[in-house]
Amino acid sequence: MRFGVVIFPGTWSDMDFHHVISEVLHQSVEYLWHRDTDLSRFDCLVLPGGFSYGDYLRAGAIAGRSPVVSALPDFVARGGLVLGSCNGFQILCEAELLPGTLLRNECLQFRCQTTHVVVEQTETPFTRGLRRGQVLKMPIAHGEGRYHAEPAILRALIDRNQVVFRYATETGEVTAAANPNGSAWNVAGVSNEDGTVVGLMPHPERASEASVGSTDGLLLFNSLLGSLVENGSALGR
Amino acid sequence: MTAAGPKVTPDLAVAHGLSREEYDRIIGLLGREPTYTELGLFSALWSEHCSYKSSRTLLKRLPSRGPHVLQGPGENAGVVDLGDGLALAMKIESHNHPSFIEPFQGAATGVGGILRDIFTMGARPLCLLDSLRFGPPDHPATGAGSGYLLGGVVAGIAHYGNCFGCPTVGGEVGFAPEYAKNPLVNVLCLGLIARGRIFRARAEGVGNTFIYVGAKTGRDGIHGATMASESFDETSSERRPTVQVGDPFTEKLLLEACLEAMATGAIVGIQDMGAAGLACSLSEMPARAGTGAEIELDRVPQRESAMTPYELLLSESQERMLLVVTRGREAEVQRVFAKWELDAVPIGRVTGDGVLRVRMHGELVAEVPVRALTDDAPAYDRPRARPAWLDAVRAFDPATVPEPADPTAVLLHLLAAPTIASKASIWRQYDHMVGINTLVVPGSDAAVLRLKGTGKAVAVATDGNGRYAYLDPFQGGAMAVAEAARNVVCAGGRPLAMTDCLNFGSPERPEIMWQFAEAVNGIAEACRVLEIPVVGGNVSFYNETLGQAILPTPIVGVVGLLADAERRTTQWFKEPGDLVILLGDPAGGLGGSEYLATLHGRLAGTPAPLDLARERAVQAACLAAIEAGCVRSAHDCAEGGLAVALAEGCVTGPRPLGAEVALDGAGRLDARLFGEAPSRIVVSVPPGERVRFERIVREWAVPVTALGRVGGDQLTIRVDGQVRIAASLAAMAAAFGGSFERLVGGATAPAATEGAA
Amino acid sequence: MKARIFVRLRPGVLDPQGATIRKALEGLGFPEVRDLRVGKVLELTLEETDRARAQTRLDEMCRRLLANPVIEDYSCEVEESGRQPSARPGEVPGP
Amino acid sequence: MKARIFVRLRPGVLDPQGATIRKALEGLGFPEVRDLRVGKVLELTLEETDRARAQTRLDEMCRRLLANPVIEDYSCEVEESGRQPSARPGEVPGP
Ligand SMILES: Nc1ncnc2c1ncn2[C@@H]1O[C@H](COP(=O)(O)OP(=O)(O)O)[C@@H](O)[C@H]1O
Ligand SMILES: [Mg+2]
Repeated sequence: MRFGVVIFPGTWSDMDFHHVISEVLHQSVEYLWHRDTDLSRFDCLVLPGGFSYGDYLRAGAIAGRSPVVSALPDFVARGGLVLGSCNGFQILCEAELLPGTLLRNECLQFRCQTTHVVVEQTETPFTRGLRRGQVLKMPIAHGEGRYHAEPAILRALIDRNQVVFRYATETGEVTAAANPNGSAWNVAGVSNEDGTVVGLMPHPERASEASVGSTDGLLLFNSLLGSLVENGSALGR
Repeated sequence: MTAAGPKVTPDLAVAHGLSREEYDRIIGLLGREPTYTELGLFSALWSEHCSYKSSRTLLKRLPSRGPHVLQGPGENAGVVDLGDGLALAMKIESHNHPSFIEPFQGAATGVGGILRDIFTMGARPLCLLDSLRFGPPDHPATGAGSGYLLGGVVAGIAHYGNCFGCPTVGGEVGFAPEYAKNPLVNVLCLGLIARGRIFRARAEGVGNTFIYVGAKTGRDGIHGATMASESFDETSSERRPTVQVGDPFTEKLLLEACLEAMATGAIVGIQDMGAAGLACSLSEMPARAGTGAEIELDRVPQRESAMTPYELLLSESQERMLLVVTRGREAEVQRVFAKWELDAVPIGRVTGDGVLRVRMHGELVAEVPVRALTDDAPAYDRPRARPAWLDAVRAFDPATVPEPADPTAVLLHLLAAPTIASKASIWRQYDHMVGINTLVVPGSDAAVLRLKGTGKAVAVATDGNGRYAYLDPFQGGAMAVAEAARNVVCAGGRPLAMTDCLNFGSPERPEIMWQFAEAVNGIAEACRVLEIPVVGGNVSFYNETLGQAILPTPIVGVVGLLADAERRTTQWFKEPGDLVILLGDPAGGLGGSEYLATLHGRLAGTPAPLDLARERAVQAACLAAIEAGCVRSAHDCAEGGLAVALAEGCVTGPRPLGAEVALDGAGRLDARLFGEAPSRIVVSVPPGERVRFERIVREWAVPVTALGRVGGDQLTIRVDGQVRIAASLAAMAAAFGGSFERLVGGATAPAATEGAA
Repeated sequence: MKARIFVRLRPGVLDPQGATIRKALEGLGFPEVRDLRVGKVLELTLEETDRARAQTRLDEMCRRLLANPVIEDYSCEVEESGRQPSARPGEVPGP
Repeated sequence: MKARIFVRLRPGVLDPQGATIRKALEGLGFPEVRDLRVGKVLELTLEETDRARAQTRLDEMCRRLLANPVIEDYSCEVEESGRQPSARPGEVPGP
């Protein structure tokens, strides 16, 4: 499986994802620069966390208009997979590759803490190996993670099963207290209609080794690798 | 020479913060009167902040050598060897004055400055810690209600560190009325470097090129260095236009570009432009290498129009660096900076004659020997005098303090005291995980960060107690070292090196200078006995407003190495049935204690004595037991004494656990429960490890007291057989976790200066 | 030519910052404030002399980057030449 | 009564956000933008009928809370009654 980790000016989870993919999962991984548009050598691209362009204007707004992001629709159309975490999720929403947007946390402060999310959707390559209702422990670290979509659009997302993760308690109950940023419907992650583009605010790369507190983030990658073994690494291209 | 600007007179020199004697010294060194631009150079470089003129001689007393030291004081950061081809850069700095004027930006740019000090060494920043001091939360200037100083400082640190992408993993926050108008913001940074790839701030090689990189220069913070060398008075707010705004995004690009450019091999020397900006780098870099510099100021990238040479040299615009690049290889470096969309402009050359020559519009505007600005700066042996009031405050009769009727209530009160209470509502605003190295997150005695690929880890903690230093500055200095080291030991780290930030009032007052000298002597003594070299630090004087100085506050940051990251230890109890054991003498004292300050409003007495040999033995014993794997938790007894340490052991972990403990012996009840003393560590040991534990610690001949057992849902403390404290986990957790939450938690009033949305 | 672009949260989008500021004002003795909302104003200079063209370009910038239609509305003002954005009638200049 | 408060960085104070947005616009094909600076606009309703008194109160709010005088300037506009803040002449309403 060939992974690419995209670097925008201001990205900082790039090395963390690189570390997990190469040192923990032992997969091939390369960095991509935000100006790169030739994505043909990759099966899966990761848009990592950070403050691309300082989060100036709106989180992810400027990066959402960069050359590499402009090349994503083609990449996805040809079977490529995209995972956006934290700032990567914000970028995908700004680029309209995912529905909705991420607003300033309701508490108006940055939050770095452990959260639990419940898996709502197991039809994406990143969640295929998981159980519906399964609870994953993954940290968040953001100031703008309040998921927002117009009520009608949110309804449609729910109906079409595009909500992938919701903030929940350790035992999987979706409560207001478990919602760290005021996200609508406790949404922590969504996918595109095909499930090939997934964005989430939590950091799976920070939950991929027991020594840092959780290995639940690895399950996303393991699902993915399982699905690729199934589908073959060429992804039909 | 072109005399741009007003005519230089002795009065103008005085207005620049120079004394008449210093002005005469300048004329003596130059053999003529300085130009206006040159006066600016001298005033900045000879300021207390840049020249350390009041502290230089005394700081030489700090031991700075050790088997692991690769770089001691004198560079932008110290460097120690970690083995495995890795080295660690470390440095602490204050940004007290700017943070009082503008808390958000002042604290933010403080973080920016210390990060640059670390990455100029070639290191990638690993983590940050922040040591903060404020007035009491209910004091109008600290204004928990408006969230102004405290909220602004914390938000500023969060803004810069989070956006830049360096985890803030620890620090401390303390409160006392003496800090109300002079808050302290000290930030420590660690960075990792490959052992042979350390860069230094030296302008080597005649003919090499100075390249200016990073943000453009504006009229930001001109005179920041002289501002940090003055006390506050009523006119301070008039000097406000000097406030700089930090741009962590540009800093992040600067980091990546610098590290990438360093890898080309074309960079000979590098220094950040911090206090006194270009003036400082252009004199210090050649001075260190015995060279000179010829500079064309017109080439400096400028953000504002019509800037004068004086302004260009003294601007403290942030996110800039000065490089010295091998002649002929400039393009390689410029290519890297172009990729990161940053300016990289050659502005001059290294010369061999030891003179700094600055031209603008083709005209010479300054011509000064670099040594005149640096090595020839004045150094003062300022008068020192033991304060007349000291004996009065040290004389303390415990009989004037009633013994507590309800020790459980006192415990809960102390747990809720702002200095002791949980700071989670602060550190959850800091990204403390980015980099995925943080094995022990904030909330234990020390943070632990793994060194990927080695199986090792580093532990780091900062400490300092202004009350102890006020009552006994020698001991306050020594205790800061002992406590920081003890905290590192409690996490399983073997102390390697330290960096210190010395926050004091005006050195022109003999009693402050006496406090300073005593504190330095105390630090030096502790360093010698504990064998921890000082590899760098910072001095912040003039922390006083209208003649009212802060408590003398030496802050010490200690770094330790864990040979096996899996042996790391945290402070909280883990298993019911484990034995609770105290290493060290159980006796505590009331002098200078949090108990006396919080419950009786008194800052008095003498802190319990520090026996450095005992301290060393306690730390060695604890570390040996941790390394042998027979300790499940270790927690240093600090503010609030033994009772608070036990309560913290109960409630700070992910799974709260009670404990049953018994104390026997003599002394006042409050001193035994809440009295403070150094050299005490509470450990929990699995019953099956008891024999091995005792065998190990016996070798170090330290007092060992079996206190009781972990378990239940309350903390019970019996004294001489009688239950004196019975506090439920819920009550302790509410007191410890709730009080601070109310102060800074939730949505505070939006400071207009909060960063990008 | 000078111009101002206003970007506001759309009605119905929660503005916790606005709500917090309103509450803080109330606490400071300004109970008369209702419905406070926080928006952005971008003040810029355009190298352009034609007003109509300037307005088209500003509109394009908003659509391409400056506003996110999911949450924001925008409006653009081109200043009449010689007139300063801050010199509006009914405006109290700050100190 | 409706009112608008503008809070801007004082001239000369670095505005990294403005500079970054300007550069992004340039990259997207808008090279004509110069000196972009980002400010805040607070739109609010005041329970107040007297214009002069409204202006005094707004000014007070700015001094007490809304603007940070160390780095920011402010100005306040009281809307003429019946007139919408967005219905200014020379303004292109967003979609
Ligand atoms: N309290 C101290 N203890 C040890 N070294 C110190 C202390 N204060 C300053 N130094 C050293 O003096 C040098 C100058 O410090 P400073 O001016 O703060 O550096 P910079 O300009 O890089 O911020 C540094 O090498 C610093 O480590
Ligand atoms: Mg430096």
